[in-house]
Amino acid sequence: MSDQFDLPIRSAPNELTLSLDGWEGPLDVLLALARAQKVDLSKISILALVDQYLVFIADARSLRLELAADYLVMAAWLAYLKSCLLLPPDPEADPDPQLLALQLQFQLQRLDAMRDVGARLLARDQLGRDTFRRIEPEGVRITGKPVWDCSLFDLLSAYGAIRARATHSVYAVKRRAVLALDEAIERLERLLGVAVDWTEIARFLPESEDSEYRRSALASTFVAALELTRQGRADLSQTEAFGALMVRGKP
Amino acid sequence: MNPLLRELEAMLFAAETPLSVADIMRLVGDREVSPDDVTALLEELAESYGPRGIVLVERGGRWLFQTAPDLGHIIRPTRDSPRKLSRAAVETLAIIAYHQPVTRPEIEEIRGVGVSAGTVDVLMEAGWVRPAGRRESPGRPLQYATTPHFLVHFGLESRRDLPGLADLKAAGLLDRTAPTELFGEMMAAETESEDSGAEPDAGVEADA
Amino acid sequence: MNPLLRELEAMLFAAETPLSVADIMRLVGDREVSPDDVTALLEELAESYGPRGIVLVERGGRWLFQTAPDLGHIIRPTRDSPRKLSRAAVETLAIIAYHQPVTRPEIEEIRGVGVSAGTVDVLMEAGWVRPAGRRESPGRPLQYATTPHFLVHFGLESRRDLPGLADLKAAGLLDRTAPTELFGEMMAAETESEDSGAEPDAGVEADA
Repeated sequence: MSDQFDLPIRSAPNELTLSLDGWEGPLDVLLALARAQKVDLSKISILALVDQYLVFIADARSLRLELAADYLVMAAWLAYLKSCLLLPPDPEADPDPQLLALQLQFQLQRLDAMRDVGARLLARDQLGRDTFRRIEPEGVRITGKPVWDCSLFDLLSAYGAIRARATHSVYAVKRRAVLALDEAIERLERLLGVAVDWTEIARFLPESEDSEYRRSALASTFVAALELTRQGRADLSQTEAFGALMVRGKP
Repeated sequence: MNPLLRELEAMLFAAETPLSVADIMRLVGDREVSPDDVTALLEELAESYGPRGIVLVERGGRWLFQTAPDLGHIIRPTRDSPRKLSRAAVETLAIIAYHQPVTRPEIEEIRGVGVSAGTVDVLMEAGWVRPAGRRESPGRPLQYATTPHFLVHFGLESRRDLPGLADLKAAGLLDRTAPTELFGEMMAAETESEDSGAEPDAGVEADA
Repeated sequence: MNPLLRELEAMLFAAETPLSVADIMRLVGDREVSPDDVTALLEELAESYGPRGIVLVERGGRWLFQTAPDLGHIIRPTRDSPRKLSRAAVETLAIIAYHQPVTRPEIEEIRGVGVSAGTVDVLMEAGWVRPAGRRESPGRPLQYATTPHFLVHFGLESRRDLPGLADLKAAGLLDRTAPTELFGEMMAAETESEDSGAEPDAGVEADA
């Protein structure tokens, strides 16, 4: 198939011989045609270029080559541009055909420039072609030398912890002195049976040296008083906020 | 020979990748030496290698030893020959190098033809091209730029040393659109038109 | 500089393996040069590198460039990197200090948790612990003891300066309330598996 593309096709007016193989799109063809004008790309005749491109397309079609759609779209666009450029200037034209022609020229110059510098880049001394580095360098890297941080305190407290762990390995819950609620109810009920008059609740507390036990007893005795009141077996009274809490048994 | 010079020489010889002055400062440790001292020593060392078959060069701020470029023919037979780049790849590389950061649609616009999937891949595989963030424009297209290794490979001290860069810039050929001042002379022949600046992009993209 | 000398230099620099005179003869091609000439040039080249940080040496009849032997530390510089000793390591060290000479099974019995080999290695690497012969008991287990460096590091005159249990108790180091201790034990159990005291990746790799 590529044989077919290699067929030379004649193209007027510069006797430019073209083959379709290897063109990279219509801009590529246009650039080749423009270069064939052998003038500075900034002074190129866009009209001549358009004619050349249209001939190129016509030739290609007469040879029944398959042309990609973008070649034909470009041909149609250039034909339109040509007609605009040939008409008397129309200040209302949008876009301005002159501007479009200039833009095309700019694109050709730019692509040409990129090809040129691409070739110049590749012509430089390339690593692996003209210059070479060592194949397997050892590499340089900083290695860290560990400096262990541990103070005597760390050491001793660690040992202390180990020893402590060994001696107290069984954790036993210490029994705390409390007055349980059912015990408090039973006790309060019994005492109320004896004292029939209003009595401050504090007077029903068991005597103890242990302040924790006294606090516990106060709490459970208070709750016991509430419970007995709820059951209708006692009355509670307090004349003012934070005042003395009085309790009385109900027969 | 200056002891530090010898050390730099050994470092650069053993390094797997080109070394920056900052890399060297890190390796040198906390000796009393400034980055400027290191740079001066590197230049001195490079000069001492001038006539030799091995040369010390700076590429993108990093230094490396390589064989002298005129001796390629001596080494080439002993190495695998590098893969030849397609025309499309060369053009795409040039466009990325000179227009970076550049998006794929921009590359396609400059070449007037679609960029096939393999082209940018080949350049990335060679280590010359890298993705360089997204453009803050509709669709947030990915941009491409060259790598430090690109400079090493093509023997460029910096991106400013790209061949012909200044000329291209002066001619406006690195701009995204046709520079309007270029139009000046040609516009002069034409009647004044209000929309001279409009839609310069409509150009060849008729197939878009 | 002699052109052939430059070529030899580039050849040796870029060579995959050290080159013999015969290898070089092959690479040089059919120029009018004898093996003796090449040997003489190699010797001249080696001499010119004498004072440099890179040297050309002959090893078993083959020539190669390498960094000067006194500059090994330049290629692999080491930096102190302070690291916290793991809890397992501190405890193991404490047990060795108080119970030396002590075997690993004994350490495990006292700690109540297994001791990985890595933990003892770290202590040996730090220079605080040394093997101290074998216990004359079934299995002849290795015993461990502390080193003189251990005393220096912790500011102790002798092992007898380690506070006894009574001292520890007086200092409040032995009395731990139940919750803290429980917590400590849980932590120890949790970290024990992975935390042998040594981070496997000991080198702080500053990539060149």
